[in-house]
Amino acid sequence: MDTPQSTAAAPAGGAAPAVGGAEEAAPRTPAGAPADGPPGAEGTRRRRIPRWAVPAAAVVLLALLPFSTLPVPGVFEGPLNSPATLQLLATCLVFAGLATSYDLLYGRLGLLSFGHALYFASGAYFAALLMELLRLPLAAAAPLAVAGGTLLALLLGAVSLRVSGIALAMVTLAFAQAGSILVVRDPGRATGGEEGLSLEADLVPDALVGVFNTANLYWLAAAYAVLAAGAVWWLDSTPTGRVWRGIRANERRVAVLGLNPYPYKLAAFTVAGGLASLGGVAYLVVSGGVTPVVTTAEFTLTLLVMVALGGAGTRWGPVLGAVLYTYLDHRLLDVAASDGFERLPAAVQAPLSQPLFILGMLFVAMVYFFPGGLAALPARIGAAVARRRRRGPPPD
Amino acid sequence: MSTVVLLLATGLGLGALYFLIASGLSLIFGLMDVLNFAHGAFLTVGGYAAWWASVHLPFAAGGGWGFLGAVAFGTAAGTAAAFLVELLAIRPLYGRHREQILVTVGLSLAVPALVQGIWGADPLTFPRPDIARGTVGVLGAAVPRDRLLLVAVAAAVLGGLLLFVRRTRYGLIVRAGVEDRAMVTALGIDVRKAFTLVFAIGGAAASLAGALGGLYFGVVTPTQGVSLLIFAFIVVVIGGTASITGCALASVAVAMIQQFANYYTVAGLGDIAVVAVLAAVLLTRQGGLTTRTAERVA
Amino acid sequence: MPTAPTPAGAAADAAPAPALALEDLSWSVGGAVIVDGVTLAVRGNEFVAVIGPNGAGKTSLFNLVSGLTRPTRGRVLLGGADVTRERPYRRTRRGLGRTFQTSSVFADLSVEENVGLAAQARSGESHRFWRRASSAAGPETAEVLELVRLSHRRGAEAGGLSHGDKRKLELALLLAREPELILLDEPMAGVSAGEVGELTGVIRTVQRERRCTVLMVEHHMEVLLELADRLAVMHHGALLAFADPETAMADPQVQAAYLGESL
Amino acid sequence: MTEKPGAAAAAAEGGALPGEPLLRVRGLHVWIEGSHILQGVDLAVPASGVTALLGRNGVGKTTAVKAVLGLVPRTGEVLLEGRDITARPTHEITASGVGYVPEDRGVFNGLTVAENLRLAERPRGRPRYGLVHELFPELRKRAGQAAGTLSGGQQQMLAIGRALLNENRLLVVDEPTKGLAPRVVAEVADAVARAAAGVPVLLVEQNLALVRRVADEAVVLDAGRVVHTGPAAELLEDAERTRELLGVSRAHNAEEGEGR
Repeated sequence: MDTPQSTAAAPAGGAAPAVGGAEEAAPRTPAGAPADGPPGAEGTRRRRIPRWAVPAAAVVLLALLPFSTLPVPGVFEGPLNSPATLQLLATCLVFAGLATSYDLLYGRLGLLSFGHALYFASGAYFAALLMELLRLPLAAAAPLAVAGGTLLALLLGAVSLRVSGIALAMVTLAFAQAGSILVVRDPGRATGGEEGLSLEADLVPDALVGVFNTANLYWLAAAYAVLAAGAVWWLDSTPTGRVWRGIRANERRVAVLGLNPYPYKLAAFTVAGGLASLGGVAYLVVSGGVTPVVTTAEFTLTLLVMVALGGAGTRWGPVLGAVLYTYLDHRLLDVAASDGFERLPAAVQAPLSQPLFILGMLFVAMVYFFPGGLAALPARIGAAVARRRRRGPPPD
Repeated sequence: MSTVVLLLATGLGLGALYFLIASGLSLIFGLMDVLNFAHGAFLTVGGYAAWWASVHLPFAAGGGWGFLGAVAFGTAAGTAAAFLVELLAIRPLYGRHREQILVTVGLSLAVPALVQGIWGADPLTFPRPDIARGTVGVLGAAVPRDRLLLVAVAAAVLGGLLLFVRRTRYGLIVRAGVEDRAMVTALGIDVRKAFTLVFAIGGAAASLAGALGGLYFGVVTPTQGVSLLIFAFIVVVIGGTASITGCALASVAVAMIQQFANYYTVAGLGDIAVVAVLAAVLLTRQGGLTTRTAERVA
Repeated sequence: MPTAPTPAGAAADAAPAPALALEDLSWSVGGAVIVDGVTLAVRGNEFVAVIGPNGAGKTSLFNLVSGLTRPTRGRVLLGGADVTRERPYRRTRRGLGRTFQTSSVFADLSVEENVGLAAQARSGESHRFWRRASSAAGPETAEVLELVRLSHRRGAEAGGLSHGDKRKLELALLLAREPELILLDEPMAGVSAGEVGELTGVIRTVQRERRCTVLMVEHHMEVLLELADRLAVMHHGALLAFADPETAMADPQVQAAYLGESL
Repeated sequence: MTEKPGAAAAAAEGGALPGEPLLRVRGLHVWIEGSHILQGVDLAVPASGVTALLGRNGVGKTTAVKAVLGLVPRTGEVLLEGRDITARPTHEITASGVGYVPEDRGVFNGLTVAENLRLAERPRGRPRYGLVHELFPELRKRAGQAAGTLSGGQQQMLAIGRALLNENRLLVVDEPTKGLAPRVVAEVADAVARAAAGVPVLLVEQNLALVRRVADEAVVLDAGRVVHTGPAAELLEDAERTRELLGVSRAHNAEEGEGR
């Protein structure tokens, strides 16, 4: 620490004031707050765990998971290292990384982008097309595709970010729709239209092909998730990240401080787009192909649901939301295909056969009952407990 | 020449559909600041309800006047859906625009999924009544009757909306509410009633578009609403939320650009041309929707 | 052409360009004239209080000077350079800083991060995404917080501060940018009587120790008379008087406009 | 000293019970974005005359009247004629007989003058167009004109006229002279005075000359709390106290300034 004044208790980064600070911030909108003064400091000393400990443990756990033969009945069909389970987990992890990249825009800068699917799809389609048309190996196609997707994000971001708010939402949505139409129209019979493209197995390293190598696919997806989340978390703690959070809180005020918000927003848009196109490549490899589903507006809306479900603008929220959503999406389909399901009355069967219906309604319910998402739950429970405790002695 | 006339007629028909969807969106957004993603769901409800009525309800069957019954049933179902959504989903989140948007996003995913769960993902053939069959000769071109029907309905809706907004007390409340909701309540008026009404009107127009869209496309599918919705969004951005006439003009302009570009260049380029126009409009015009809403959301 | 007219006639002709010069500055919206042909020149390290009844156009004048709105007529010169067409952040880089009438801090950020953001905006470290923000803030953050007497609230979330503390934090944001010319828009608004004295002290220290030129909108007469070198009295968007406090307050026109004796 | 239109007359009529104010506010707290704007405001508006709510800029005067009307979230107790209206939504409070002239006038720019007035009509109410047009003949002349094209003074007339259209139990007027030319200020002052002849008024005002002319009672806010309550004339007579509470006093200021 090069600031002599800052005490040893000051947290290493700006993101987590709760770790060492003795001062808890007063509640934000205390509609039903006690009448007199802000509530006193509830400076409960938390356990002193280094900031990196939890993420590091998560990474180790992720890496070791394919070695486990632990059966998790009810949750997964087979043991943890069965190909089916690993494939599902790999998909979850790709979406975890993708949702985190979307949260960089939605949660951290407060930018309402409805076109994130475009950059994800760009990564996947560019890579698949480079392999199909130019017969480039995956190792060459992947960086080119990511570069292409990032460049596209830079260009379209430069145009879109000239406006803000709802207009930004509209223009990003429209750009993504143009991309979606392009893919479905199948110009020059290149994109495969509704059918999509499949991965050319001979251009992919052998280690990433076949059921026996599912663990490698899993590790690839895990690496992507760790990279995306790590990049977003790191950037959040830098001076640039601080400007981003400043923009979310009050963009005009940032401008009055002498910083032009535009390049900072464009930087975030480009980084998020780049991470999304990297995710697109990972998705292409993990699922062995790509279909136009990932280009649609619904797909971006799905990302929004994942982020809001987990908790926008938080460290773990997007990851948790994406994993939970993707897992439920797959498992609900399995349930619908199971034997007992046939015996249900048709009126129950029809809605339950559609995971998107269940997830959509679940999401609506969540917006009512758990605003702030899963990540906000511990704090909400804590606040409720504290409120109950405070009710004892009257406030002075 | 006849090609141009045909394209104009088709463009007007599509523009009529866009108008039916966008007018409600624009009213809802202008008054309530809710970017209603569930609007596409009302369209789906309207389309499927009209189809269902034509198959199952005796008064709505047949090729003649029964069709009107089917459309009326579809519109009623969509209106009821919109009414319930506002009452049960939007109103409890009053003043929390971001959560309201999230709820409509959830509904926009759930409703088409439900429809797909019940009637399947495949397109269903929509009944075509006698009055919408065949063509009419206009300036040497054989214009399909259904296009003219759409235009006539949209024109009637435009007239009705203008009357509502300009002549009725609720129209007055809506126009005032678009400017300053808090002041409307401070005058002793329960502005939430106007919200529900506007949502129901928007739902009615959208479900009418759903029922008539079945006529235009010949089929109904669960996802028809979403793709039409995106172009309706574009119409709202270009036309602004200030006037219904502006919305009508923007609807026609977007549809025309799409039709002509699609015909005279490569199919699909028209859709992309519309996006390019949208980008150009947003970047050149600082006003209307762009500035007004910049501070409201996010 | 930096020879701006100086209404007070006090500035020497040979003196360097005024810290701030406004030439026939006007702004109207939809036919209503909000700021009406304001011409004035402020010397370096001068303390000017801008007064006038509510709605006289004081805040609009500040918006024009800081670039949040563009004038319909006239020019704004900072240190002799014409900045009329420059965006707010460019003017800030020229040493202009301002506070807002309603507290305008970054509510989700901690007090320290708020000041750090301003400090890094000055030092140009904001694009350094390869280092940690906490090491980029530097010692001036602590120094500035000490100056505005907020050190004890360092880790608190800015949104939860008391009104008076928010005002102090705003001053800190301003100071971290090390401005030469600062615009204070009612810094005492909503501040309790006890805190007024403290804030006055902070503002005086700022002007004297940091050699700032200050324009301040304020309604506390005692504060104004204590701090201000000159009063600029606005009424209906126009500059009614621009003179030392005694002369300005004795002006019958000013009395009529400001104290409502015209009834 | 000008005569007070309301106080004596109403006291003679004995309309309201003595000791039972028309509006009573107890322990009003308002938090906005974490800031504690009102910190336990207690005040009472008598059943007649003008009660002026005074204080420097930013002390919470406008927030206080908005809180009374339920336009901002608040805690505490608001009683109108003894009935608790704290939990009522704004539209019910105003529809029950509270006229409101907001600080920024709140006229609808896109609507015509006539439409602005028509909007204020209450179902089953009897709009007093005669009274409004007699007070402000301009509003009749400009009935078809968009309110956004009116001058500031005319917009203020419209806002006041709109609040007078219904027979109210209380009129809340927030800084009616803000940003108006002196001649118009006088007109607005006349309008407020005439309105006060028929209905009790809660008036937020910075123009002390206007306060001196129309107000009976004065309540002074500072930093979110009430710091003074009493007859308006008494407060304004005491130059030292006025300056202490309001930051400015009358012409004494200038005289003393010269003496420095």
